[in-house]
Parts: sequence; C-alpha cells; structure tokens
Amino acid sequence: MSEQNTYLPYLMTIEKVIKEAPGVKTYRLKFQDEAEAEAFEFKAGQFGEYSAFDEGESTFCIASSPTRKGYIECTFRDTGRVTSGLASLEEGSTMGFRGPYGNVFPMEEWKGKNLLFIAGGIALPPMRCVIWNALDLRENFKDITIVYGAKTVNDLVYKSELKEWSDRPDVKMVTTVDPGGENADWKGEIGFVPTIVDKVAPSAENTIAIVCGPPIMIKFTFPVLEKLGFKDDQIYTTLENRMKCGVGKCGRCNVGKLYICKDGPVFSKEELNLIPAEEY
Amino acid sequence: MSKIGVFICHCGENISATVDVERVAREIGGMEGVAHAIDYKYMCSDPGQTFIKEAVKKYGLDGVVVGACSPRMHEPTFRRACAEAGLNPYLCEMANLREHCSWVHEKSEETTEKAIDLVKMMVEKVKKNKPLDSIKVPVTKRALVIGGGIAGIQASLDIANTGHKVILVERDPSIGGHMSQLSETFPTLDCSQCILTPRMVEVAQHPNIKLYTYAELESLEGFIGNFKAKIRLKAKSVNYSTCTGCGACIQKCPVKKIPSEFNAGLGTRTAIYVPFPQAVPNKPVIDRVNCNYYKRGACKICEKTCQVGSIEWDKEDEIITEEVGAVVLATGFDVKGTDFFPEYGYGQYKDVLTGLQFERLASASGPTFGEIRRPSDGAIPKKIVFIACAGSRDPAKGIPYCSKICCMYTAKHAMLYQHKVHDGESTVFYMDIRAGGKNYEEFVRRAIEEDTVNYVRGRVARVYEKNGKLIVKGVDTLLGGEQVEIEADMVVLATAGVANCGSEQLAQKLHVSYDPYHFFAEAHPKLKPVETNTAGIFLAGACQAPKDIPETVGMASGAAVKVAALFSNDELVREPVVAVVNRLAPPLYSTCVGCFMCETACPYNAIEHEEIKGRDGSLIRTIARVNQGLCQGCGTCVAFCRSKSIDIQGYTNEQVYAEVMSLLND
Amino acid sequence: METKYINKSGIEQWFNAIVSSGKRVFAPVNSRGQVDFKPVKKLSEVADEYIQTTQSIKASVYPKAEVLFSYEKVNGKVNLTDFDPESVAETVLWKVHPCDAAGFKPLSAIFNWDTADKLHNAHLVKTSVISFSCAAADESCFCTSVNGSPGNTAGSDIQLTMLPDGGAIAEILTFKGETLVALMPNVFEADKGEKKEKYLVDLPTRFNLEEVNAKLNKAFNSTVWKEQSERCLGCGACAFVCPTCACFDIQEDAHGSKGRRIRCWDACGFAMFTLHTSGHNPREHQSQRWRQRILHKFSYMPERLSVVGCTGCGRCSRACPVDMNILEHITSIAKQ
Amino acid sequence: MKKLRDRAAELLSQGVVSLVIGYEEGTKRPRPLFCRNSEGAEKLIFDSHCFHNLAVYITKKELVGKERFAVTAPISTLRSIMQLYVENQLSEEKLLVITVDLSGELREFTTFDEIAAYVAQFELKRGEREQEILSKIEGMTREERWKFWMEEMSHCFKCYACRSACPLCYCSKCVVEVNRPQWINPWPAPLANMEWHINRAMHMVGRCTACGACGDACPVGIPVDLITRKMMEDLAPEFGYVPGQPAKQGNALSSWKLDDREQFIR
Amino acid sequence: MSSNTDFEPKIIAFVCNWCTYAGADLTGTSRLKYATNVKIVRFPCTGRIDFLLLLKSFAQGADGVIVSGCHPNDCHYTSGNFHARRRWIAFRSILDLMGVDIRRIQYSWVSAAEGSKWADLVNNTVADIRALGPYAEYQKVADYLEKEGYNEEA
Repeated sequence: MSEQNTYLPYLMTIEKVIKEAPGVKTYRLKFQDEAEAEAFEFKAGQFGEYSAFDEGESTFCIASSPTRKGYIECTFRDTGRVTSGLASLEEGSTMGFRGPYGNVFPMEEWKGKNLLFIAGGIALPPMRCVIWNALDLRENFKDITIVYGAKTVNDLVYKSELKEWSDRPDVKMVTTVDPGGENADWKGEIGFVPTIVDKVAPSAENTIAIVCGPPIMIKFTFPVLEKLGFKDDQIYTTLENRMKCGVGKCGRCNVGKLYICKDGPVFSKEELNLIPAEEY
Repeated sequence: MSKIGVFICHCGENISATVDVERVAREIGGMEGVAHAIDYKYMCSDPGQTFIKEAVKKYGLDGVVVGACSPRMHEPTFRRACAEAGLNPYLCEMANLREHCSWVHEKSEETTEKAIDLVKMMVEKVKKNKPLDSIKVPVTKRALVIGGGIAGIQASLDIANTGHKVILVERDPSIGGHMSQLSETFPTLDCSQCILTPRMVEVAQHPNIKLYTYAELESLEGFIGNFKAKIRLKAKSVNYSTCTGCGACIQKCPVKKIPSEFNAGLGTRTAIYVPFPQAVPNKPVIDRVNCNYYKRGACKICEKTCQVGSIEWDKEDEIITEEVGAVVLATGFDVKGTDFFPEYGYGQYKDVLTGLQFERLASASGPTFGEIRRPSDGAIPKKIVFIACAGSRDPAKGIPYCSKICCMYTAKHAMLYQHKVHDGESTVFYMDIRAGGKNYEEFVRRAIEEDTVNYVRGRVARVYEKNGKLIVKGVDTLLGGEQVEIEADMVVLATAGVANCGSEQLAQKLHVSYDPYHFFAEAHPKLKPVETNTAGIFLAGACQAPKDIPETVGMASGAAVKVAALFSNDELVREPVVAVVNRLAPPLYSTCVGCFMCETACPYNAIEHEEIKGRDGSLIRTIARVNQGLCQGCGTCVAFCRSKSIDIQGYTNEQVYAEVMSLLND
Repeated sequence: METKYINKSGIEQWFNAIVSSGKRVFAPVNSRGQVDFKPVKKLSEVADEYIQTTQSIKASVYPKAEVLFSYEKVNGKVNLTDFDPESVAETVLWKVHPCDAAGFKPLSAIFNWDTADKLHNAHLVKTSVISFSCAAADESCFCTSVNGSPGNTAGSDIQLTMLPDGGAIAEILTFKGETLVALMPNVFEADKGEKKEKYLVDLPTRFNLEEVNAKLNKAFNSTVWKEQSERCLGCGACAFVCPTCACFDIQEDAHGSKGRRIRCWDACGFAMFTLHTSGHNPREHQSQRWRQRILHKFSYMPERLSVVGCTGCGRCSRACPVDMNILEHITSIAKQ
Repeated sequence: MKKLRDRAAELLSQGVVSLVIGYEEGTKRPRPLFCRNSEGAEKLIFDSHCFHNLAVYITKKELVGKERFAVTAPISTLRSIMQLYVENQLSEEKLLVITVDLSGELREFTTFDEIAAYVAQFELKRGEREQEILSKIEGMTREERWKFWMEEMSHCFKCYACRSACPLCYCSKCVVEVNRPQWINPWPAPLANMEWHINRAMHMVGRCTACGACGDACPVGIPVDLITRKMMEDLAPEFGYVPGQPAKQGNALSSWKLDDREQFIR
Repeated sequence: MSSNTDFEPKIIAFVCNWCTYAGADLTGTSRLKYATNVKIVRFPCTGRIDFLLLLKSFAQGADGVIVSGCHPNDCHYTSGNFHARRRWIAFRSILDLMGVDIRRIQYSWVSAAEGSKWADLVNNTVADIRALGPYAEYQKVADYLEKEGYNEEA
C-alpha cells in the first residue's frame, strides 16, 4: 500500500512570466512530470498551494481556465516571505504546486443563464479562471457582463486580456478606477465598483452574479445586488482565509463547522449566511 | 530581483595575481539568479564601465555586483555607471576583492575561494536590495543665531554677507558679550571695544540681520532646513520705535545702586539702564526686579522725564515664531565667581577679584576709568598676585579641564598692571604656562622679561586677610616646594571658564547633546567640531569649550560656512541610508508598539512620535517615525528594536542576514 | 478480544521482553519535578505516584517538528525526497491513560477525514498502546463526561488493570496487542474472573455532553466567551498538552541548496494563527479564539467528524498559567 | 479583604472606574479576576498567594477599553507597571493602582511617582527556589551549563506561555513571528528553543523586573525566569538600574556610560 | 576536543564601515598578510550589529565570530560603539549563563589607522579558534529537530 503524501508538491517549471502591475506577476506553470500533467484535472474556482523552495508555501487560486490544457497559471502580489521568494524566480525556474483544492463554481448549473462578473483589484485572478471558462464555452451562457475596478490604472491586472474582453462583441466589459486613480489616457469609468455595478448591471432575471474582491468591496456590492433584485442563491463569491495545509486539517480556515479550503472557497451568498460573518 | 550581473575586476594584476579571477566569474556565473558574469582588466576604466552599462541594458539586469577594490574607493563610480544605464544606483554593490583579499593573502586556492565567497555574499545581498531614492529636504534659507557675543556677531555677519537672512537673538539688552567687557586683548594689546564696536554697529545696520535683544529662545521644533523657533521677547518697558536713546531717563532714575553686570559687579547702574555706553542698541530697558514702580507701584520718574513718551509700563513678554533652516549656537561661557573658592575667602575679601573684574578695572570705560584701584578703599595696589588655574585642572573642584584662556589673560593682566602701576610688584602663581598660539609664547615672555612679572610655579594654598593686607600662602615647586608668603594688596583669580548658566536647559530645548560640564557637544571631536549631533544646528565659540577670541571668530566663520553651504541649495539631498519604521495597512498600521526606546537610543533625535488616528479623529496608537532629515543612518535603533519594526535602508535585516547566510551555506 | 491475568513478575518480564525486542518504549518518568513520557529501558524507571503526565502521548507519537519531505536544488532543478514511513521507529507506549489512548480517534478523524495523512498514519501503524486503567483521578479529570471512562479501552492495544497483588488484568484488544503478548506469551495466565470495575476510580459525570452540545449550537453570539476568556493570556499551553489538538503549521528549513518542509504543532489560541497577509484577522480577539477552541472540540467536531474533540484528561486546565479550567467553563455553559 | 472589596465596589458603582482587575480564588491557587460590577467585587481577594503579574492585562486594549480602570497590584505588578510606564504603554489618567501594604492597609496610587516611591521600599531578593537552582547553575562548568540548558530546552514546545505571561512582552508582532528574515526558527527544536530564550533574555535587559511570571507559566517546568533573573542580577548593578525604578531617559541598552566596564574587547 | 591542525575554522567578522572596515582596507594597502578564514560583513556602525546575527552565525556553522568597530569616542555616529559595548556586555553574560562558548566571539576596536592591528586580530583569532576546534557542540544540535537525534550520536 503506497499512500500519497498530501504535502509533497508537484514540481512545476515556470514557462512564462507576465508583470501585471507593480508587485503583481502571473506565472504560467508546466508540470515537469508528464504523467502528472496527464492525470491533472481541475475546475473553475479551485486553488492550490504554491511553493518557493527555501521560503515555503502560499495559497492562491488557479487563475487559468480548465479549458486551457497543459498548464496552469497563478497571479500573486509580492507581500511576504513566500510571495517574495516566488517573485524572485524567473522563466525556467522550478517551483512547487499542490492542488487542486477546494470546491468549484457550479458552471453546469449556470448553463443558459446570464453571467455578471464583479471584481476588484488583485481579486480578478479567481474570476479570470471562470471568465475564460465561460468564454471558451460561450454557447452555454447568455449575456456576459464584466465589471472590474482597481484603485488606479496602474493597479489593473491582465491589461491585455481586459482589452481582449472589451473588444469582444459578446462581452460587455466595464473597467473602472477609484476617483483619483485615473490618468490622462483613461477611457473607462471612474468610481467605486459598487456604484458602477448599480449603473451597468443587467437585470437580475436569470442572472448569476460572481463577486470577488476585497472585503470592503464585497460589503458594499452585496446590498447593491440585493437592490437590483438578486436573490442570495444568485450571488457567488470566493473567500480567501488564511490557509496552510489546503486539505482541511491544519485548522486555520475553520469557520463554524466549515473548512474554507474544503467546503469553499466558492460560496453562494445563501451558503455564506450559514456561517458566522465575523470569522471570514 | 533575479537577474544579477557580476563584474570581476583584475585591477591590472592587483587582484588577478593572487585570485583566479576567471574561476571567480565562472563559478559565480553558475549561481542562482546570476544572469551574467565576466572578468575584465580594469572595471573602473571607461571600457570597464561601458561593459556594465551595456550588460544592464542587454540582460535587463536588476542588480549589479562589482568584485574589485574597496567600496570606499569606487562605490560611487560604479553606482553612477549603473544609474547612467538606467539601473537604480542602490542596486549596485561591491565585493572588496583587493584590500580584503588579493592584497592580504598569498596566491592560493583558498584565496580564490574566499574571493568567490565575498562575491557570493554581495550577490545574495543585492538580491534583497531595493531601489532607493535620495532624500530631499526643503531648506528655509534663514539662520537663527543664538547669542550676540563676538561668536554670534561674527557668525551673523558672515552668514548675512553671503546674502542670507539672519535672526540674532541676545539675552541681554545689548549685544557684545564678554568681549565688550575686556580692556585690551592679547597678544597685541589692542583695545577690545575699538575692534568690537564697529562690528556691533554693523550687525545693527545690516539689512540681512534681524536683531532681537533682551530675548531668549523659548522652544525649537522641526529639523534641518525646517526649524520653527519660538522666541520670547522680554518686555523692555521702553518703546524702541519712539525712544531716541537720549538717556535722560537714566540720569533721573532714583534707583542707582544696582551692581552693574557689565562691570562684573564693580560698578553700579540704574533700574532703567543701558548696560554700557557703546551698547547696541543704545536704548534702555527697565529692570523690573529693581524698578521702584514695579516693586512698589509708585515712581514713574522716567516716564515724566521722557520727552517722547516711550515708557510702556504694561508691556508684556511677547512670543514670536520664526522659521529658520539652520541654527548657530553662540551662547558663550561664564567664569566662576570668587565665592567658589573657600581657600581664597569665599568671595568675602573685596580685593580678591576675578580676571573679568580686573578687566573692568583695567578698562578705560570701567568703574575706575582704567586706573587699577582696590575696590575696598580705592588705593592703588602696590603688590598684586595673580593666581592661574583657579578651579581649572582641578578634579577636586569638578573642573578637570583646562580653561585655555587664563594663562594668556593672566600674563596680559600682569603686563597691564605693570604698565599702569610702574612701581608695582606683580606675582603670578601658575601650574604650567600654556601659550600655544601665534605670538602667544612671545607675549608671555615679554611679560616676564620686559615687564618683570614674577612667575612662581606653584599652587596657592590659602589667601586670608590680615591687617588690611591679603596674605597669599603658596609653594614654589621649582624651588623644591619652598613655602612662599606674599603680603598683597590685591589678588586676581583666573577663575575657570564654565558653561553659561542655562546652557543645559537650552541644550535640552534644542535636543543637542552636552558634555558633563554642560558645554555643548560637537558631532565629532576632530572632523565635525562645529556641527552638533542634531543636523542643522552648529556651534560657535566658547559654548562648546573655553576658547580665545581668534579661535572663537574662526569657529564662528566655520559655522557660518556650514550654514551657507546648507543654504546653497533649495533642497538638501541626502543618501537614503536612513532608518524607516515599517507601515502596514490598517488595522495593523505598523508592528511598532511605541515603546520609544529607540528614541532614547538615537544620538540624533531623529525619532518622532506619530499619532495614528481613526476616521473620527480619535487616537488609535502612537508609533515611532524616523525624521529622514535628522537620521544619519547609524542603525543603532535597528539592532535595538525588539519587534524588528525599524530597518535601515541599504543595510536591511534581510540584506545582512542574506550576506551572513551566504557565507556559511555551502 | 481476550482477557488474561499477568502477575507482578510477569509484568516485568514482559516489559523487558518488549524492550529487548528493539522497539522504543516510552513510559511516564518522573524527572525535573514533572512526569512525562520518555524512552525507558527498565520498569523501575516508570513513575508511580501521579495523576497525569504533563504532556499527552501526542508528544511521544509524533515528533515536535516533523519533516514532510526534503529537497535539494541541483543546477536549477529540484529533487524531492518523500517522507519514508519506514523511517518511523516501532514504538510501544507503556502506561498510557485511557483518556490519552482515546485521543487517537479524534486525531485520526482530523488527519484522515478527507485526504489521508500519510505521516499521521505511519505513526499510528508503528505505535502500540498499552494503557493502564485509572485507579485515581483529581479535580481536573472528567473523562466520564465526554464518553470516556477510567477503564475505557478505545485506542488501546492492551489495557492493564492493576490489582492489589501487583498483578494485572490484561485485556488484549487488538492484533497489535496480540503481537506484543506474543513476545512473552507464557506470562499471561488465564483470567481469574476479577471484575475490572472494582479497581477503577469512581468519577461521576460532571456535565451532560448532549446538553452542552445543544447549548453550544446556539451560543456563538453569547457573552459567555468574552466573560470566560478575559484572563486568558493567549498562549498555546492548552493546545500543546492536549491529546486531541491537531492544529499545525507548515514551515521551511532551508540551508543553501538543501531544504526541508517541516510540520509543527500550532495553536488556535495564538493571535497570529488566522491573521491574513492583508492585516485582516477573522479571529482578532482572544474571546473569539477561546470560542473557537471550545466550539471546535464540543460542537464542530461532533457535528462534522462525529467525534468529540475532548477526552477529559484535564491537562489544559492543569497546564494553564491562569487557571482557565475547561471543566468549570463547560459546566457553566451547560448550566446556562 | 473587606476593605478592598468595599472600595472596589465603590469605585465601580460610582463609575470612577469601569473595571477592577484583581484576584479571586482559583482551582488550586488564586487567579486573575475581572470585575465590572460590585457583585464581581465580592469575589476579590488579595494575599501573599496572589502571584500572577496583573500588569500583563493592562496593555491589552480589548480588555481594558477606553475608560479608567483599576488594578490591585502586589509589589511585582507595581514594578512592571513602572517599567510599562517608561515604555510609554500606560497613561496616568486611565489607571488607578491599588495595593495592600504590609500593615494590611489599602493604598491607592494615582501617579507613577507615588508608585516609584512606594516600590523603592522593597528590596528584590532571591527566593528559596531561585537560590537553589541558581546556585546549582552557578557551580557548573560551561559545558555543564550547556548540557543543563539543552536538556531543559528540549522540553520546550513553544507554547509561548512565558511570553504571554510577561507584562513586558507586549509587542503586537513578536520577533519569532518575523519571517523576513526568519531570525528564529518557529518550530520547537532544541536550538531554535535556545535561540528564542536567549533572544527573550536579551530583550529583557534593563527591563526585566524579576517577577517570575514567565517561569511560573511554563507548563513543562523550564526555569525560564531564572535566565532573565540571573541576567538582571548580573547586569543591574553594572548598568545601574533598579527593577521597578526605571529611568525615563532610556534603559540599560538604550543608554551608556563612557566608562562601562568590560575586559573582553581587545 | 583536541586541536586539529588540519581544521580550517570558519570565521565571520562583523565590522563597522568607518573604522574597522577602513582599517582592514589599510591592511590591504599596506600589503600585510593574514589568514583567509575570515570574511568581512560590512555594517554602518557596530551599533547596527544585531546579536541574533551572531547566534545565527554559529547555528549555520561558523566556528568563530569577530565583532569590531571604532575605539570608544571615535564612533562616526558618536555613540554607536558605546551602545554596542553595552549590548555585548549583556549578550556575553547571557550566553555564558546558557553555556555558549563565549571564547568564540572576539570583540575588538580597530581604527582606520590600525591596519596591522587588524591583521594581528585576524591571525590571533584564527589561531585561537583553531585551538578550540570546530564548534561541533553547537553545530550538531542546529540540525536536529528532536533531542533524541543528537543524544544518540553523542
């Protein structure tokens, strides 16, 4: 009986490095072992534990779509020991990955619905995975609206993709920056995300809203959606509690009887109502 | 931080003769994060620097390590080269392969391995380097000079003459200081007032100098280039804008028996007074402690006398604020009084004087109009004894230092006495004669040889009065400790020069440090004698230590140049090697818990209290903040901070840790 | 399951046989003024008079810090070396209290409820537990209130109940237990029919677990957490001595080109435990952390993992520098 | 005792303070008590068994809130309060300090100067336990000391009870939690434990008041208090500091003398 | 442990920029020779040197440490070396209590003019540490996570 060591990471090669914004990078990772690559599967919404050897592990979502095979991508900001260790790697370097962990966005259930994506700042990556997933299976969904905002123009990530999305006729793309964050060339909206959502959101009828962003943005976006007629089971978000193991053991992300790493990170607002709000 | 370029210099053969430089470059080239590694004959040469610049561009380097000579030699060179290529200069470090390796070891495997280690260490450091920008501090181009003695006068004039505004603050009603009290000056015996008063007038008339007499510094806030000085203008009770300085009020003032400060207590003055005839400004103030009106509520004779109605009885102290960019401290010194010496009669014998009092006796403007007369009975003393080192160089008296000026002025006093009292007999008791200075030794020699002053090497044990004479008991150590007893008519003590009263409080107001004797401390005893540890505050004259006039004037001009240099740019540009307190997003704000032990440890008073306030304005926490204008980058606070909340740019915890680890990991 | 009798000298012979079999034997030893499990070679080293060891057998079964895997960087590549279950030494724990042995169930529940934890399981496989039923208890003991008892055999491979003659009733409970017996089968005699219960300490239940559970289900927003936790200092003593606390941390130990990833115990009582990089802390206050500790053991675990996260050993109460007496606190919640 | 309870009840009911931190009977010995009303005050006790250093609570903002509060303080707590005061962690207006003096009388302090004057009467002496262990350590060779402490350190599991119990460990982020760089390895290995305790002692130089709370709190019985105690005893006379009577202008490590003595710098 | 002549001690020197680093530069310009075992880490001032760095050096395998800065009164920052002196007095006292071999830390004042003193300091320290042998007592515990590990080897 050879048991798998959950904590042993896959070895990944950094295939491509994209500098997204100050301190924010996207890495495209390829499995070094072909068999592992072959066996690997994940779904939109899942996350992983990424390791910089010498520094440790850090948790973030898989930012690429499961429809794009052969690699995964992650986007992270250089904020601590591990992320700074990751940031110092370059193309061709080896890093570790454990995953996929956590639950998924119920994309199957959303078939035939309108999708409204609302994201703020560095929280676009988990959304990006779903967006590409939906766009790659475009025929499954009706109208797709994306509202994305950041503090300043500089802080917007995935700039080329933002352009790609806004150029598509089958996507309604709205980008915004906080007042004062604009520059001379800025052609998007100016204002906080909740305000813009209020302005541009489609009807709640047959629409699913997916919200990712800092707690403060979520806090102000939920009431706007409610006002627009969204029911709790029409609103989804992902939580980013502190995690270490990623597999429901280490105890950090335990909120109520749930483990965010196992029962989440994706929650509908309906599910969120069941756990104490002060602890996530 | 992952594409490091490494450049190994042969330094001709200085390095390559003992270090296998090719091997160093080769091995370092294989290190993680090193994108490019080469060796070259002279990295500091033009082609060498060009290699670096080109590599920075070609490989998109984000860090450079030059393995060459000491960074104390060429760090600026290579940092400039990097900057020219568009790389932040603080991402360039040097490994010292010459002074610390090739020159001190023989050619060997170990030497090359050490060189590799030294380069490795800097590579690991550079990986943790962050781009830094020079610190720019705006400069207010006005100077505050505190003290209107010769030091303050000289500094003010020198600064004013460079075109900058000066605010000169003097505690007394007139500028002039101790120098205005002196009779003649050594070693030339020219009249002190004759050389000083023109300067005083120049100060008063200089368009760039704003003079506040009868004023004191209340507080000083801010930092180099940006001080806010609060100055207390003490109530003069006389309106200077209308007063003509006619002096009628002084004539009529009924309170006439106040000991005159200017005459060191040997003469008297009135309650409304001008300290001395050549005073600047030459207008009176009312001494409220002694004035009949302020004491008893009645008199006002001066008011009746004044033709122009300048007396202002209800005038109160006024506090004004001046913004200045630099401060010159020129508060001078004081001398110990005769009452400090029990062995010389506790100051009870009227004819035991201090040197300063003797100056007044010898001065043409003094109470005796320059005649040497005994304060007790007005008689001309026929026998006079000068005692040098009264207090100075005497640890038992708490003054272990040499007051420096006494030897010279004692010789001068004896000489002046001999010139004025031709049949007089003068004796000087001394410990050593310190006459280092241009024409000083010659001057003393003249006193001894031409003016027949009797110099006795020895201490005076006692002075006591007997039958109207002062009995001076001492020993002559040159004659084997023989007892000497002189019946003198007058004894002059060269009492120790000490810090001016209030200097400790002033130092605390300014946050400058002071020595155990309350003289202000210079930033470096040799290399920064006019700077203090607080950037932007400079020292001139005897407030730093006792000194004579030429030295004082020299130091004042030195301080003035420092101020002028500071004022020569609109902004002060400093190396960013300064400490910073970490800041985090709310609700953490910082890991600093505000124990402020760093504040007590900082030699430069660079730690400030920063109040973190909530949206409602309530105080959340008080944390430390480093004033980058004041911080000199020693890093003592960094090693001291328990929670590692302070770090020093250029030598961060991560950088030095990486260096140490790289030396040991293999 | 088989019950036998073993006499006093038989116990010693058997003990010696276990030691000579090459297995590591850990038993309570009195040293430095404390009784704790330590490697022993002789029965005489084993402590006699004590109620509870300071630390639970968790400290003997698992290393305080364990290498999950190690790695070496060679020419830009990384070579991993997996944890080897065979590197774990065969260990026999001697004179374990039933409340300690009972801790394996909640521990396994946590480590294996979803993905299996290879390291945990390797330790379990290599560990045999010889428990001694309890003839004494103190005011901190409350196993009987949390589904346990002084003679609880859960988690034990063999349980001995000491008899006045120096011999013991030996309940051989598992295959591992039989293997240990097989090291010296002849000292195990037929059961003499002594009733085990006669020799157990009488420990009345102090609260009703269902009742507590029902109360806790509604207690999230209660003020009780703040009231109870005021004196709590926020250290991790309770968690580190607990036989069921399993919160852990993963850390990196790197030296040059080599490194290893290390797991070590952590504690939910630490302020930094849940702190996000952003500075947001979901359990910012000590009262929230105290609530988490209690709810996790007495509400979340029973609900989620069907096992109560407390064996009533009372160690946390004894270890607490400020007398955060868990029994007192739970009892007071039950009475609310 | 009655006087104390009455006074506490009075302070609380009159709204002079919103909280009284004191002691109550515990399972085996007195434990800290937080009274917010006069009923709570009935449980107050104060005797020689009240060992906990309550100063540890008065820097916890979530506990003491924004209003004025009182603390009943034995001498060890008073010493810590003085140290916290010079470290800018306390404000005079917020804190009312109550103690029971040797004659059994209640004394209240509203200023830190009063506390300093009171504390000055008490000399800090080694107790029996400290004497016993320290003289044992003092008699050891260097190698024996290393062995002794390594054995002790091998028991440490880094629960940080020593840190939590110490009133002077009030940092919001302790150096062991700093990971850039990772100065002290966070796992409980013998050397990592040793580094932590050496670090703790260094951080206590000129600050430790030898209250013994750290050693008392250690669940595995490591005499950690004796590390800082011995350090304090060795260095206090050298650096001229008196526990409980700290100098406002800096502690032993943030100040210096021109003639600090040493024989090891060559 | 007997002294081992083949043993090449690893020694790290923590020095201040203004005095000792410059002094070591002078050693170089004077072409005075010393042992290769010592590697210098530069700090702005001895006041900057963290005691934890000394501990970490031993944990990572250093056999000896040199700490050197300006003579009293010569500090570029006037008092960094006085702060450092106090810190080392305290640190030594604590290390000695814990049984750490304080002979392995050599403190010194070397001015910018004392190039030959630096060479002597390095050579003497290398000789002293060589006589003491590797600091195995400390290094071996550094690697082990459990007490049992190093006890068995001992």
